[in-house]
Amino acid sequence: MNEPVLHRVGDKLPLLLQSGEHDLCPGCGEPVALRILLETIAELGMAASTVGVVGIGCYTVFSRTLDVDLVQALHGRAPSVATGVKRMLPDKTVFTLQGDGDMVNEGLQEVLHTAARGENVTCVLLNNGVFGETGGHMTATSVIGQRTKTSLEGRDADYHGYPIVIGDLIARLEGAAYVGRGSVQSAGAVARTKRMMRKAFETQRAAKGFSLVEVLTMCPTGWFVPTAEGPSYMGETLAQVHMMGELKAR
Amino acid sequence: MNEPVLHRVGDKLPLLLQSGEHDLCPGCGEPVALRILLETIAELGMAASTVGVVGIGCYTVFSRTLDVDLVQALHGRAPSVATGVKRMLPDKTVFTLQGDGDMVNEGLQEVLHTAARGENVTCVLLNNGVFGETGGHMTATSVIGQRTKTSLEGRDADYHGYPIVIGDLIARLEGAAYVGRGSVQSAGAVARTKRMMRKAFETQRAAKGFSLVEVLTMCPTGWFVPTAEGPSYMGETLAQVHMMGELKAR
Amino acid sequence: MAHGAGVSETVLVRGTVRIDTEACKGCDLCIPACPPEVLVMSTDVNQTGYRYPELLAGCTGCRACLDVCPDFCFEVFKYDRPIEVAVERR
Amino acid sequence: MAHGAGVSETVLVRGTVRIDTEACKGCDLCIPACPPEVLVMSTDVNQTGYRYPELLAGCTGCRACLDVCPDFCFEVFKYDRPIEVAVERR
Amino acid sequence: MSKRLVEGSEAIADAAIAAGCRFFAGYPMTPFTEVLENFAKKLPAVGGVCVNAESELEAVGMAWGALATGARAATGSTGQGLSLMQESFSEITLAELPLVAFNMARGQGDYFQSTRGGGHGDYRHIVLAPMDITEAVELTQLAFHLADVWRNPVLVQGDYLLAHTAEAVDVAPIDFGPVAPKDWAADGTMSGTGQSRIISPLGIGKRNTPGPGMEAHMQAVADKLARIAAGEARAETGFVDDAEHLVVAFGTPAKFVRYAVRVLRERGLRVGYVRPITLWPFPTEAVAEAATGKRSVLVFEINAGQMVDDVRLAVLGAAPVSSIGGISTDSSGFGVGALLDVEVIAGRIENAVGVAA
Amino acid sequence: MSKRLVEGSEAIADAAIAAGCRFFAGYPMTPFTEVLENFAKKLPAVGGVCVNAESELEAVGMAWGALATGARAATGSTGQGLSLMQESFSEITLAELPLVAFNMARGQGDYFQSTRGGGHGDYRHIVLAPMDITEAVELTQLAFHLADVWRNPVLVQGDYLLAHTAEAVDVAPIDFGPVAPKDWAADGTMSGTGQSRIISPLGIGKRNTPGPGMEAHMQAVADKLARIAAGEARAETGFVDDAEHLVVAFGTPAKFVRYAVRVLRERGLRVGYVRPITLWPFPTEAVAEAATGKRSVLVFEINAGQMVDDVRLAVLGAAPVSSIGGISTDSSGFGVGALLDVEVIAGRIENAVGVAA
Amino acid sequence: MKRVLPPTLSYRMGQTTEREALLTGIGGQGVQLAAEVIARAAVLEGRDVLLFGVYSGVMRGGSSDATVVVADGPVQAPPIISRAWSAIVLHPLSWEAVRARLVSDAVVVVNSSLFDDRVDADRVYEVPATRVATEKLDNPMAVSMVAVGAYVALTGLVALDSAVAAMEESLPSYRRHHAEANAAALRTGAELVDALAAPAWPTVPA
Amino acid sequence: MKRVLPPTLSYRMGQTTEREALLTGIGGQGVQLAAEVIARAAVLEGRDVLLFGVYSGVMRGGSSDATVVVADGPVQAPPIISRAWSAIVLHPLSWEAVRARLVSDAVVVVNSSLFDDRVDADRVYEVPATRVATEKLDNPMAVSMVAVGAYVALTGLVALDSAVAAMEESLPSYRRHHAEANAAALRTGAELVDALAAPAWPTVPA
Ligand SMILES: Cc1ncc(C[n+]2csc(CCOP(=O)(O)OP(=O)(O)O)c2C)c(N)n1
Ligand SMILES: Cc1ncc(C[n+]2csc(CCOP(=O)(O)OP(=O)(O)O)c2C)c(N)n1
Ligand code: SF4
Ligand code: SF4
Ligand code: SF4
Ligand code: SF4
Ligand code: SF4
Ligand code: SF4
Ligand SMILES: [Mg+2]
Ligand SMILES: [Mg+2]
Repeated sequence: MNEPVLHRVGDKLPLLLQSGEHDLCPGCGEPVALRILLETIAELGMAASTVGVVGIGCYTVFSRTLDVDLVQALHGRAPSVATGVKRMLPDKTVFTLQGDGDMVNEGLQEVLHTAARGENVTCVLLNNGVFGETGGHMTATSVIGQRTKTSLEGRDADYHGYPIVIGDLIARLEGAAYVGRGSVQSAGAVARTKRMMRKAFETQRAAKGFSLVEVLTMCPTGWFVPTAEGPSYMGETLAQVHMMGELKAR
Repeated sequence: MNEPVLHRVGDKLPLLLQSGEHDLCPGCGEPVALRILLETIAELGMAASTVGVVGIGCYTVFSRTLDVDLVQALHGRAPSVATGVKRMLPDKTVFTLQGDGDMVNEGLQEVLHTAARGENVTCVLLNNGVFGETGGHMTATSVIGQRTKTSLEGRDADYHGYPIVIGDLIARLEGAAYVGRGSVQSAGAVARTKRMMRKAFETQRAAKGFSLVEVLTMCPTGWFVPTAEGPSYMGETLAQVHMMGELKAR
Repeated sequence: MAHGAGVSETVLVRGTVRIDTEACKGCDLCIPACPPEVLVMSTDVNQTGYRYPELLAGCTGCRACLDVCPDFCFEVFKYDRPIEVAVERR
Repeated sequence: MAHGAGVSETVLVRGTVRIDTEACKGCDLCIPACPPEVLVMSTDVNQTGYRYPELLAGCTGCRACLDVCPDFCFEVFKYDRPIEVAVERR
Repeated sequence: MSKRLVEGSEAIADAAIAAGCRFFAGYPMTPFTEVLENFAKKLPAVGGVCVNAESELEAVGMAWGALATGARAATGSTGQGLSLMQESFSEITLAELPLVAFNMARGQGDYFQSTRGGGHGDYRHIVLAPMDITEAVELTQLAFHLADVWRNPVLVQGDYLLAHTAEAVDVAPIDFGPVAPKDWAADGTMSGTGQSRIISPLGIGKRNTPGPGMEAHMQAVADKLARIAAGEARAETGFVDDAEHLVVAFGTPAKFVRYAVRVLRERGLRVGYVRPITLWPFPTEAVAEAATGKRSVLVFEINAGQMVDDVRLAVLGAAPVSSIGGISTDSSGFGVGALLDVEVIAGRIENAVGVAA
Repeated sequence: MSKRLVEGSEAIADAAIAAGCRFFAGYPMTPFTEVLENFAKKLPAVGGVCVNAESELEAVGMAWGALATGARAATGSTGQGLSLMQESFSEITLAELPLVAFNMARGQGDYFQSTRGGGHGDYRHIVLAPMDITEAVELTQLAFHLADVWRNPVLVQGDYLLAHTAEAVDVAPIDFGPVAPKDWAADGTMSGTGQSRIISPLGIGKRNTPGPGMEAHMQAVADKLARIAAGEARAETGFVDDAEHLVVAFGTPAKFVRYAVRVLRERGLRVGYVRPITLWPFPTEAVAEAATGKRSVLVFEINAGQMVDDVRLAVLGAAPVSSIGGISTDSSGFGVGALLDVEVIAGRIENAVGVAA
Repeated sequence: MKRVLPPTLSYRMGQTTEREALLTGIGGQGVQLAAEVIARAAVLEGRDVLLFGVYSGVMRGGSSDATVVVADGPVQAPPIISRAWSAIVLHPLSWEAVRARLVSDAVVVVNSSLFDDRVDADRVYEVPATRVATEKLDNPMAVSMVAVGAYVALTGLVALDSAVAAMEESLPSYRRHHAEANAAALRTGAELVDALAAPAWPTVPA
Repeated sequence: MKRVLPPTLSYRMGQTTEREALLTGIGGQGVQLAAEVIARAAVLEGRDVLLFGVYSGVMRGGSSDATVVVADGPVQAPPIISRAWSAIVLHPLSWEAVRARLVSDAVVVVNSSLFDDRVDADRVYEVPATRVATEKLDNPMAVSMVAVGAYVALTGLVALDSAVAAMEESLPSYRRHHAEANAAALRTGAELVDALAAPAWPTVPA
């Protein structure tokens, strides 16, 4: 019998990444979500016709390595920038890459208006319930009881207010055609999230309107947990409120 | 039989108005809503312990005549200003007076964050689906088919996007304790709206969290309809989407 | 008309209104708001050029007009007991 | 243990991975992600001071490890047909 | 093409479209509203897009995106709305995008905002201040040209009068010469090639095509701004040579001043004027030259005194410089106050130079 | 009280609280983040409130509301965040509210933003620029005092180094004297009396208590600003009298410059310095006086050249003014570049005055 | 052709003749239309033109004003005129304010129907515009057109035919049916005065 | 007491003595704690103090640096020092960069355990801090405390007891149990050198 043949079934780097090196923390969920995004773009054959708009957060470091034409937006402003790009390039695929601080704090208005307008772009939210980049402070998506630098004892509704469950909120807007929330908690979650990512971009390609993929990502640094406990801490906190699933599909 | 005696059952001016004169257009619904607000404050005995924060729109002219300590906010910013006031004066009643352009366009983020935070203030929205003050342009609440200066043929979803149904959106936020939507379409509607106004302020007095009273008001000028047709046009357009009723009560 | 003009009838009146006709901007909103339909727009105009409401007999003092008027034109009164008023038949 | 060490067994292997141990930041996420549990953390550290995963026999080429690794350390391969590998009994 | 009677706000939109502008986004605010309305009316007909943005922040963001694709794009507002755009203005300058922005000012109080930049950092916008619609048609087109040539934002500074006056003008495209192809645009065509592009204020490139880095990039932009300062200043002078006194003014008020100077010349007063057409770069040399040997230099602007700083910096003590303008507005705050009157201005000039009025 | 070792960001919060600040709102941004964190930690203990605002726009709005009630309140950010606040900054000045804002700048590029105001209109903020923590403790307290005295916003301008250095300081309350009672505050107590109050940038009052109207109000504020300009300028000078050359610098860089001047004096170079403590009002007289008779005036600032304008305006040609600073940052853009070094600065001074280094 | 802008423009005083007209009335009298008609007529004749309309408080019957400048070269005047050559006064409300902005020998066309006393100015032409519009033309909306007709006849600032053509251009589409009545009003107005009694130009175009 | 600020302050050169210490090492060696200990000890002794720490790329094993200035009057030095009086060098990584910022006769305490060659400087004091910490104290975390102990003994910049007290203050509550081991390390370090071999002050406080 001849030797068995090896087939590569998983590249080290997704097609659209110039390098896998980055200085995000160990156990960070953001690069995992990034792979999902890039693989989807490549698999849908959109590599050469995509423009991305990147917000400001830890993920901003990927601006240097994403092999996609990019516009670096200011903190919170990516959906409007994406609108301008899409209006001038209606045949291209346009996405944003934002964090919860970027999208739900500083830029809440931008994403809601973009969604209500039914703008035919795809926003990708990396939701870790903290401003990772500034050192792990509470954001508008941090859930009650969640530990952050500004809520070391856990977020307290009376003192800090309540989280905004952004995916659900956006799903209520008529202009939103697709909303899905996944996570990178496990390989299974990654696979499910990837299906959502694909649907979101297909929604854009079918010109059905606004799409959002929210990905819950681990931030062991901001949550003050060991990297290995990131996924389970997410499951006990963020994922209890920002519940996973397809929230809207048109 | 002696002469019948007359009792005054309705003052010309609500208690907290220094003058009824104003230069709003004939048939404008905003002064009607204002009366509801002021009568409620007076009837709840809060006259001497209330601070108002006024946004920028046609209603801003009332800054001069409202007999309430006021802070004039910038366009869109009233909820944050109200937050600052309330935090320093937790025993006072604090409200905002805003239009749809102010609250749902320029200031969407402010009101949502204030509501999510569960800030114990009452926001009063005069929703006419247009920027009245700048000449009747479409806003984020204008409904599909509604006539405005920027949508003379009626708002078209494909071209202009979809309206934001703000009361419903805010009602979804945990921090919102009371949300009601009424109108000034008729005397009956005024009475119902006034009950909502009362409940909203009672919610604040009980420190239950954020409250919103949305009042649909006629803007015959921006809608390009005769004043007498304002109420029916509202009924056929705005009120079909921004549906009246109590949306949340805690 | 079958009944000649000038025939007098009695109407029960429970209230009345005082109308600041100079403040009125002629928007017409009070007219359909009045349940007994005792408000009609004038043919004359006020100093600013607007027609304004006039009260016929039969006001109930319900304050609907006051509640819907954008220009704070109404003051509403109720009699402690209804009175009867003779009116020209319309 | 009942069975002495050094006893050899056969394991069915459908795939394998190449691990960029120098890129690894030792986050441990790949370990529980691997369905057949054939990844274990090293005792050694890499140049940056992190422990990294090592592959035992029995990989299925499912790419779960690749999918969850934040540092792009894995390359995954599948054999066109399973092979059998002899391993020391653990 | 023959002349048409056109309002300023319409002429601006027409001129922008003639210059190739294909994207506009704005949020209504008096007296900018009509500029927005005209773009909304006219852009679709030429295959362009005008978005009635939900606020000024959205508007400038959208323009940013459109510019990044290589399109000619613009936004605008009135003082307050532009204040909200300052973060973007600063960073879009560092991103070297050719934004054109229309500031339809309430009064002309916004000289500092326009020329010093309200945002953080060292950025500057080229600021063009037309005095009337005829000039606005030209300068609007020039704005798009300069923006592309320099890859730097250009602000066109108008006001209530410019927006609401009509003039007979001919809005024909002006050829200012070629500009470099926009091979920097992020239009998706380089995605996946290993040479993909990034438009960023941070001076970064990609792993495969690295940028200069933060400090070097900021320095490069500063150097570029210095070149603009050296080469793009524009001004108009009149009656300067034999003048004893000089008046400096810009924008619509300058048209009043010029007329007042004519009137005063007829009355025998030896007065001249210089009118900065670019507020940044400020025409330092033209002002300095015109001021040489004058007995007084008077600055007329409708604000508490802002451009007067730049005039002093130009004159540098060679002649006494004083302000003869001031705050002037109607009660709405949008409109025109009592100072915008040729006789009032002539009176102030006479007063300042010691002629009994 | 004895001295403690305190980081700048903590010292600022401590000093603000010692001055009676009871409200703070902010949004994290390096290097301002730690200032916010310290307020969040410390305000509750004194019965105050710190809100982790959802963005800079919310933060400044909240501060506005708190101020309107008569409380001492503050906000702050870093260049970009402050850019977003410019609309509010302009209008809050017209509303005559005593805001204190902390600008923890990245570099010191924001001189124009701070002193010219990025917003529309004619407003100015008093800008205090401490060179170290000891001075920050004093100037932070002074900021609240001046804000109340003038009913005008005061900006405290720090930077990365100020926030992240620790010094042994004693944060004791400083008594700057009484301020007028805040009988203008909108605290609800006048509601329903017929004499209710309004805090508005528009110069309006109420029907029963009318305001001056837009133009008169703007003029009144401009007049007030002129009085501030005339009375509140502060500076420090050193080694000026016998100096042949003068260096001007502010903030942390000025501490480097002062040290460099000492070093150069030891090397025999006759150089002095002047350090504006208030950036607005700019200490024009102090600079002009110090510059008198000097062979050169050198301006060192960590930006492409901003304060140099004000120095030129002060010196007005009496001595040649040149820039010896420049853009200088680490790769993150937040931190400290190579120019902040005593030897580098000393070398630039020597170079500029023609001494072989 | 490629345009190169010189860094410093030198302004030279032109030989242009400029004719300013201030129009004043109250809301509803058609002042803005009147100004537009004059301005457009001048454009049709190849003149340079400036038009600035201000109307305040229309709702409350406030005054409505407009400024037109017609010139035989680039207009030098700014949009607000301190010394105007002429005026069309449809209502007394703002007459005093307008008078203050006229040159001493200004041409003033006055709607005499609404003035009790004679208007005191050097070159006043009384035109009973309201009466003519109401009584003769049975068209109360045409007051301003009557006055404009008279004004252009008197001054020849623009030709009457140009005014008629301009009026048609100026009407929004939903008011096109007023064109005929307006034309009649213009012509009627013209007949109320002596042609070219106060000529605007040295030589009036044929 | 009411404070009145004069508009123009006049700076007079003081007679202060300032002693600068640059500390350098790599992440995990405790450089920041070491700097804080010296700074706090000086504060305890009533000195004026400046402390500035920079640490970059700690995750990737980058260098960790800090600057301390101790003075007998208001500190004149800015937070970044070009000419320092002394250095504590725990690791060779950034030694060259530090050396460039020292005065020619600077006092340099070197963790000789990690240097292969002798450090070339005028007043070098070799302290085998890593070896002592690991072998003698069985406390590899204590490297920096050993070095600080040696440094303060050598220089008397602060008294050893002050350093011990300052160390206790500097530990976060969840690390208080390290206090004793750290104190031992400080004292051990002090014993490795000759007391006051390189005095910081003209007269060292008792
Ligand atoms: C206007 C503005 N405000 C604040 C900041 C500072 N800032 C940079 S990143 C960031 C938080 C990012 O949070 P998120 O988007 O959730 O991303 P993460 O860091 O969690 O990945 C903040 C507040 C900024 N860059 N711009
Ligand atoms: C920052 C800013 N942008 C724009 C404006 C101009 N503006 C004034 S009022 C207004 C619209 C108000 O609309 P709304 O709140 O719905 O009130 P309405 O006029 O309908 O009563 C706008 C856009 C402004 N004042 N400030
Ligand atoms: S701080 Fe959180 S989000 Fe940022 S890189 Fe670290 S783990 Fe990831
Ligand atoms: S424009 Fe509309 S909202 Fe404004 S006063 Fe007129 S009717 Fe009311
Ligand atoms: S009070 Fe009632 S019944 Fe009387 S006029 Fe008013 S609406 Fe009619
Ligand atoms: S509702 Fe008021 S304003 Fe309108 S017509 Fe009646 S009285 Fe007049
Ligand atoms: S490919 Fe699958 S089986 Fe193989 S090591 Fe990775 S996770 Fe385990
Ligand atoms: S998931 Fe990646 S980085 Fe984490 S331990 Fe495994 S190989 Fe290393
Ligand atoms: Mg986040
Ligand atoms: Mg509205």
